[in-house]
Amino acid sequence: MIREQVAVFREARPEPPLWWVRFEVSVPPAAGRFMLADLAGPVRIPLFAAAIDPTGFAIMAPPGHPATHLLPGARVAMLGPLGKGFRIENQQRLLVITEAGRLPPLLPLLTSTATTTLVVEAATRARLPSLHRIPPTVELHTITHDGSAGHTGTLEQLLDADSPVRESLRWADCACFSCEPARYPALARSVRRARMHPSADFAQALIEVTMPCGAGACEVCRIQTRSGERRACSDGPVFDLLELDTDG
Amino acid sequence: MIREQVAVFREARPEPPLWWVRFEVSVPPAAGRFMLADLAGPVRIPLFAAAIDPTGFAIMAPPGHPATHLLPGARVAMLGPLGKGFRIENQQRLLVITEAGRLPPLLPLLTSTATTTLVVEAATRARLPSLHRIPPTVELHTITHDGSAGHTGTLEQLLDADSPVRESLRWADCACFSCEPARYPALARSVRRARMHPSADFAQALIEVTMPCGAGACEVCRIQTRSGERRACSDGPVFDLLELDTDG
Amino acid sequence: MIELAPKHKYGLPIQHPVMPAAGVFGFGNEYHDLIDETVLGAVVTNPVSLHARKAARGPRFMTHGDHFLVHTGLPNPGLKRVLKEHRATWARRSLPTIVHLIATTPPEVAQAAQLLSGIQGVAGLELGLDDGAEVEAACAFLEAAREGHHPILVRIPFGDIYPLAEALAECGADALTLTAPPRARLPLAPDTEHDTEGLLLAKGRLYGPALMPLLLHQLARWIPRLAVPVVACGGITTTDAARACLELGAAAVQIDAVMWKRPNLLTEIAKELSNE
Amino acid sequence: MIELAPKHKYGLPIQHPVMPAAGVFGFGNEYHDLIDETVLGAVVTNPVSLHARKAARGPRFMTHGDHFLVHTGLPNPGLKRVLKEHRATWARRSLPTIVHLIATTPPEVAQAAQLLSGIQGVAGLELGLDDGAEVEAACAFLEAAREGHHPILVRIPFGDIYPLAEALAECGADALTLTAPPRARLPLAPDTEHDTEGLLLAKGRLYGPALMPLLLHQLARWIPRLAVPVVACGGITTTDAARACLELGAAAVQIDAVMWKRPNLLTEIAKELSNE
Ligand SMILES: Cc1cc2nc3c(=O)[nH]c(=O)nc-3n(C[C@H](O)[C@H](O)[C@H](O)COP(=O)(O)OP(=O)(O)OC[C@H]3O[C@@H](n4cnc5c(N)ncnc54)[C@H](O)[C@@H]3O)c2cc1C
Ligand SMILES: Cc1cc2nc3c(=O)[nH]c(=O)nc-3n(C[C@H](O)[C@H](O)[C@H](O)COP(=O)(O)OP(=O)(O)OC[C@H]3O[C@@H](n4cnc5c(N)ncnc54)[C@H](O)[C@@H]3O)c2cc1C
Ligand SMILES: Cc1cc2nc3c(=O)[nH]c(=O)nc-3n(C[C@H](O)[C@H](O)[C@H](O)COP(=O)(O)O)c2cc1C
Ligand SMILES: Cc1cc2nc3c(=O)[nH]c(=O)nc-3n(C[C@H](O)[C@H](O)[C@H](O)COP(=O)(O)O)c2cc1C
Ligand code: FES
Ligand code: FES
Repeated sequence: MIREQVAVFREARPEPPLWWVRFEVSVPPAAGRFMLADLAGPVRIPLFAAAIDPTGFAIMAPPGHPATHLLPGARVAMLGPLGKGFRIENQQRLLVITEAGRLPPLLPLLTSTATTTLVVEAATRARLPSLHRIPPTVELHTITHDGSAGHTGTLEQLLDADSPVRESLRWADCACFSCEPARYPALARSVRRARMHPSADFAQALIEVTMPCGAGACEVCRIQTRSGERRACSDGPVFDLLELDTDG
Repeated sequence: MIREQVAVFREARPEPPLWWVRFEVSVPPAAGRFMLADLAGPVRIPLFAAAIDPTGFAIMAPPGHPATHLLPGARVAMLGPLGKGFRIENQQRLLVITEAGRLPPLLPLLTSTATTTLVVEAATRARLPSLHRIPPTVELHTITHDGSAGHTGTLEQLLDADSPVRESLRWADCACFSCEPARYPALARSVRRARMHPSADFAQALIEVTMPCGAGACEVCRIQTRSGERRACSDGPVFDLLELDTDG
Repeated sequence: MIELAPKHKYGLPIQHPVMPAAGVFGFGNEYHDLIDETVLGAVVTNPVSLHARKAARGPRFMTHGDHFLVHTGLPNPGLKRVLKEHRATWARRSLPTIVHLIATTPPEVAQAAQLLSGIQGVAGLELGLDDGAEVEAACAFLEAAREGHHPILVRIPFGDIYPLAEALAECGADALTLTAPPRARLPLAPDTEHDTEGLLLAKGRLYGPALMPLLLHQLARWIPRLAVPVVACGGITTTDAARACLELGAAAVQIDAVMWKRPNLLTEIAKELSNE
Repeated sequence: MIELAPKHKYGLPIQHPVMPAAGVFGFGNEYHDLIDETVLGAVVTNPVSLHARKAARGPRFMTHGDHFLVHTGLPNPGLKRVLKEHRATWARRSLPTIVHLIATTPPEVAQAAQLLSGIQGVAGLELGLDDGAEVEAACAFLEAAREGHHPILVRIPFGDIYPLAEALAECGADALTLTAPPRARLPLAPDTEHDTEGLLLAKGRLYGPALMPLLLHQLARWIPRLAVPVVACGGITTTDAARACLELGAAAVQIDAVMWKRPNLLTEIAKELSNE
C-alpha cells in the first residue's frame, strides 16, 4: 500500500562535501525508510532523511544530485514513506556504526532519546564527516585505515580486536549499521563473535541498492538473505544484520 | 565553411506574447541569416536575430523556448552566422510584408537607412504585434482577416486589389516577405501581377523550415524552387520569392 | 467491450483497452492505493514460473539518459507460492487477471497452465518467450500453455516478430503482445566489479521512450497481416501514443516501466481514452 | 593501421578507427573549418545514386525527447553531378573517401560503381540496402557494386542483421556496417496536414542515444560469427561507447547524427581513442 505525497522543496545549501536539501511534506520518512522522488531521470530516486522535523525532512546529497537543482517552492511528487526502517523503540544504549560516506541516513538515530555511541570509519582523516551534525551527547569513535585519526584499521579488525569499538558493541542494546552491502556477511560474523546470543534485530543494517519502483513490482532490488531472497524496498531496506550472513 | 562561436546569454524578459532574449557574440547574424544554437534537445535550434547590435543580438522566442530557461552568463555553443540573408544594400524604398507571428526575424530590416513600409497581417486585432519595436519612421499597414483593425482581408487579396498595400508594392525597390512557406507561390504571382518586370531579388522571402545541421549535410531542409531543389540552410533561408513559384 | 481471444471458447473480454505490462505491476495489489483499477481492461502479473527462480547476479539496473536497462533474471517464488499469496486478490478483483508465464520448458509450462485452470479471476495467460526462440520451440511452448483452458497471449521478443508472429498466430495463439523490450548492453564504469564477459558491459532489456516509435513501425507493418488481436507494448508514455497504437489496429495497449516513475499514468491514459 | 577489406586485392587500410556515418557529413568539405579530418580513418559521403533523387514529401524531421526521426528520401543530385562538385575535394583529402551508394537497382549500382572506379581519393564504397531486403536481392546488389574495383562495405538495416549479415559476408562483402538506423513512426500533432496513410503518423529513421545499447547487443551477438570486419554505427556519443564497440571486435566506428549537434564530437572521440 503506497502513499503519494507532494513535497515542497525549501532550500539547498552546500555542506561540503555534500549538500543539505530540505523538503516540506506531511509524512516524512523515519530513519531507514525512504521516499521515491520524481526528480530527473527515467525512474524515481530514493531519498533517505538525514534530519526529520514535524513539517518535513532534509537529505544530504552529493553535488550534482538532481535535488540540488530545484528552484525554491518547487513541488516534487514522492511515493512513501516506503520500506521498513530502523526498529529502535525502547532501546537504551544505541550503537551506530557506519562508513563515513554512508552516515547521512543514520543521522536521525543520533537525536533519539537513547544513549548513543557513533563509530565512523573512513580511509583517511580528510574523509571523515564534519562534526557539526553530530550532537555533543553522542560518544564518538573514529576509525581510519591509515591511522590519520582515531583508531587505526578497518571496522572488521576493530570489532574483532580488543578495542573500545568492540566494547561498545558488547554493551549496546541495539547496533545500527550503514556500510557497503558486500561487507555485511563479515560484519555479521564479527557481531556474532562479540555477542553470544544476539537477539533478533539486535544488529540492523541499512542496504542501499537501486530501487526503481519501491513497490515490490520490478524485482530489481532483490537481495539474498539466510531465509531466501528479499526485496530491499519492501522487506527492507533495513534488515537484521545476522540475516545477511549468507556466506556462513 | 562553418564558424563556431560561444555566445553568452545576457537576459530574457517577457514581451507578451513572446520573450526578448539577448546574447553577446562576436559576429551576430544579419537579417535573415541564423545561428544554430546548442540548447535543449537532440539537435541545434536556429536563432534569427530580432535585433542586432555591435556586441550581440536578440531573438524573440515563444514562452517555453529553451533560450528562456538559461541562467545569466550561460555560455551557449553556436554555429554561424549561417545561410544567405536579405540582400537590401543600396535599396531606397523597402517594403516588409509579414504575418504577425513571423515578424521578429524581419525587425532588423526596419532599422535600415531605407524608407520603409511595413505590412503586417493577422487573423484579428488581438494577434497584431505590439508596436513598440516598430520605429516611428516606418509607415505601417495592418491587415486583419476579420477587419478588426486596418484593412480587411488576406495579404493575397490586398496585393491583388486596388489597395495601399498593392500601391506600396508598386513603389518599392525591394520587398521582403516572411510568411508560411506554402503561401509563397501565390504571393509570387501577386507580385508578378503588381510589377511588370520585377528584377532578380526584388522580392525576397524568408523560409523557416527545420534545419538540423545547417551545414548542407542532412538534407532535411530541402525545398523546391523553379530551378530544382535547394537547401534552406545554405542556399537560403532567404530566397528570391519568384523562384518559389513552383506551381506556376 | 474488447475481445482479446475471439477464437477461444470462453474468450477474454475486457472493458477497457489499457493494462500494465508484465513485470511492472507486481503480482497482487501493490499499487492498490494509488491506482483505480476499474478503468483498466485487465491486470497482467509479473512473470512467474512453475518453480522458483532466483535473481540474476551482476548489475540489474543501469540508466542511459532517458532510458534504462533492467536485468533481473525474472526472479519469482514459483507458481504455488504466488497462488497462495495472491489468488485471493485475483478473485476479489473486478477485472480480469492475466498471468504472465515464463517459457522455461514445455512440461513446466503445461503444469503451470493446468494449475492455473481453476483459479478464480484468472482470465488468460500471457506466455513470455526468450529472445531468438525458434518457431518449433515457440509453438511447443504455446501447445503446452494450451493444456490449461485459458486463452493464451504470446509476448513476442522485440527482435523476433518476423519469424514468430505469423507462425504463432497460426499455431493457435489467441492474441499476440508486440513486443517484449529489446535486449541491449551498456558499457559499465571501469571500476565496476561485475563484468559479465571479460568486457565491462551490463546486459539487460532496454526501456524508455525511444521504443514507442519503433513499436509503431512494427505495428503498422505487422497488424495488417496477423489474424489475431495484437496487444501493443513498448515505451508508451502518452495518450497520443496509446491512441496511435489503437488506430493502427491494436486491440489494447500495455504500459510498461514508465509506471514506476509515474504510477498514475496508467489510469490517466485509460481515462483519457475512455472519454473519447 | 586497420584493414577494413583484408580479402580485397587493394585493401582499404585506414589509420584511425573513427569516421562519420553516411548522411551526416555531406559530400565534400562542409565541415572543413570545424573538423580536423586528419584524426579520422575515413570520410563516408552522403548517400548517392546514379540518377538524381528528390526529397521525400511530408514531414522530414520530428523530435521525440532525446531522439528524432529523419525521413529525407535520400535526395541527391545524382552521381555525375556529385563527382563534378566534389571529386576535387576527395582527391585533395589526405584520407580515404568512402562513397555511400544507394541500392536503387543492380544495373544502376553497377554503373555507379564503374563510374567511381577511376576516381582519385575514393578508397571504397558503402552499399546502403533498403529495409527488409531479401538475401538474393541483397547479394545481387553486392555483385553489382563489385563491378567497380573498390572494396565494398554493406550497411545492414537495423532489423535485417539476422537474414543478411552472414549471407552478405559469404557473398563477398569486404566489410559490414552494423547498422543503418531503424525505421520508426511517431504520432503527428492532430493539426498537421501531412498525413501519410489516413493516420497521423510520421515515418522515418530513428536516431538517438537509445540505439547504442541496442547496437552493443547486436555486436556482441554477431561479430563472433562474421568472417569480415564490422564497422559499428548507431547512437555512439561517447568515447566509452566507441571503445566498447572496438572491444567487442568492431574494426571501426561511425558517428551518426549526433554530429549535427556536436560537430567536434567526431574528432574528440577520435583523439581520445588514439591516445590510448
Ligand atoms: C528460425 C530462427 C529465426 C531467427 N529469427 C531471428 C530474428 O528474427 N531476429 C534476430 O535478431 N535473430 C533471429 N535469429 C537468431 C537467434 O535469435 C540467435 O542466433 C539466438 O538467439 C542465439 O543468440 P546468441 O547465442 O548469439 O546470443 P545471446 O542472445 O547473447 O544468448 C546467449 C545464450 O544465452 C541464452 N540466454 C540469453 N539470455 C539469457 C537469459 N537472460 N537467461 C537465460 N539464458 C539466456 C540464450 O538463449 C543463448 O543460448 C533466429 C534464429 C533462428 C534459428
Ligand atoms: C528473406 C526475408 C527475411 C526477412 N527478415 C526480416 C528480419 O530479419 N526482420 C524483419 O523485421 N523483417 C524481416 N523480413 C520481413 C520484411 O522486412 C518485410 O516483410 C518487408 O520489408 C515488407 O515491408 P512492408 O511492406 O510490410 O512495410 P514497409 O517497410 O512500410 O514498406 C512498404 C513498402 O514500401 C517500400 N518502402 C518503404 N520505405 C520506403 C522508402 N523510404 N522509399 C521507397 N520505398 C520504400 C518497401 O520496400 C515496401 O515495398 C524478411 C523478409 C524476407 C522475405
Ligand atoms: C528460459 C527463459 C524464459 C523466458 N521467459 C520469459 C517470459 O516469460 N517473459 C518475458 O518477458 N521474458 C522471458 N524471457 C526472456 C527474459 O525476459 C530474459 O531473457 C531474462 O531471462 C529475463 O530478463 P533479464 O534476465 O534480462 O532481466 C525468458 C528467458 C529465458 C532464458
Ligand atoms: C531503393 C532504396 C534504396 C535504399 N538505399 C539506401 C542506402 O543506400 N543507404 C541507406 O542508408 N538507406 C537506403 N535505403 C533505405 C533508406 O534509408 C530509406 O528507406 C529511405 O529511402 C531513405 O530514408 P528516408 O526516406 O526514411 O529518409 C534505401 C531505400 C530504398 C527504397
Ligand atoms: S524497487 Fe522494485 S521491487 Fe523493490
Ligand atoms: S539543415 Fe541540414 S542540409 Fe540544411
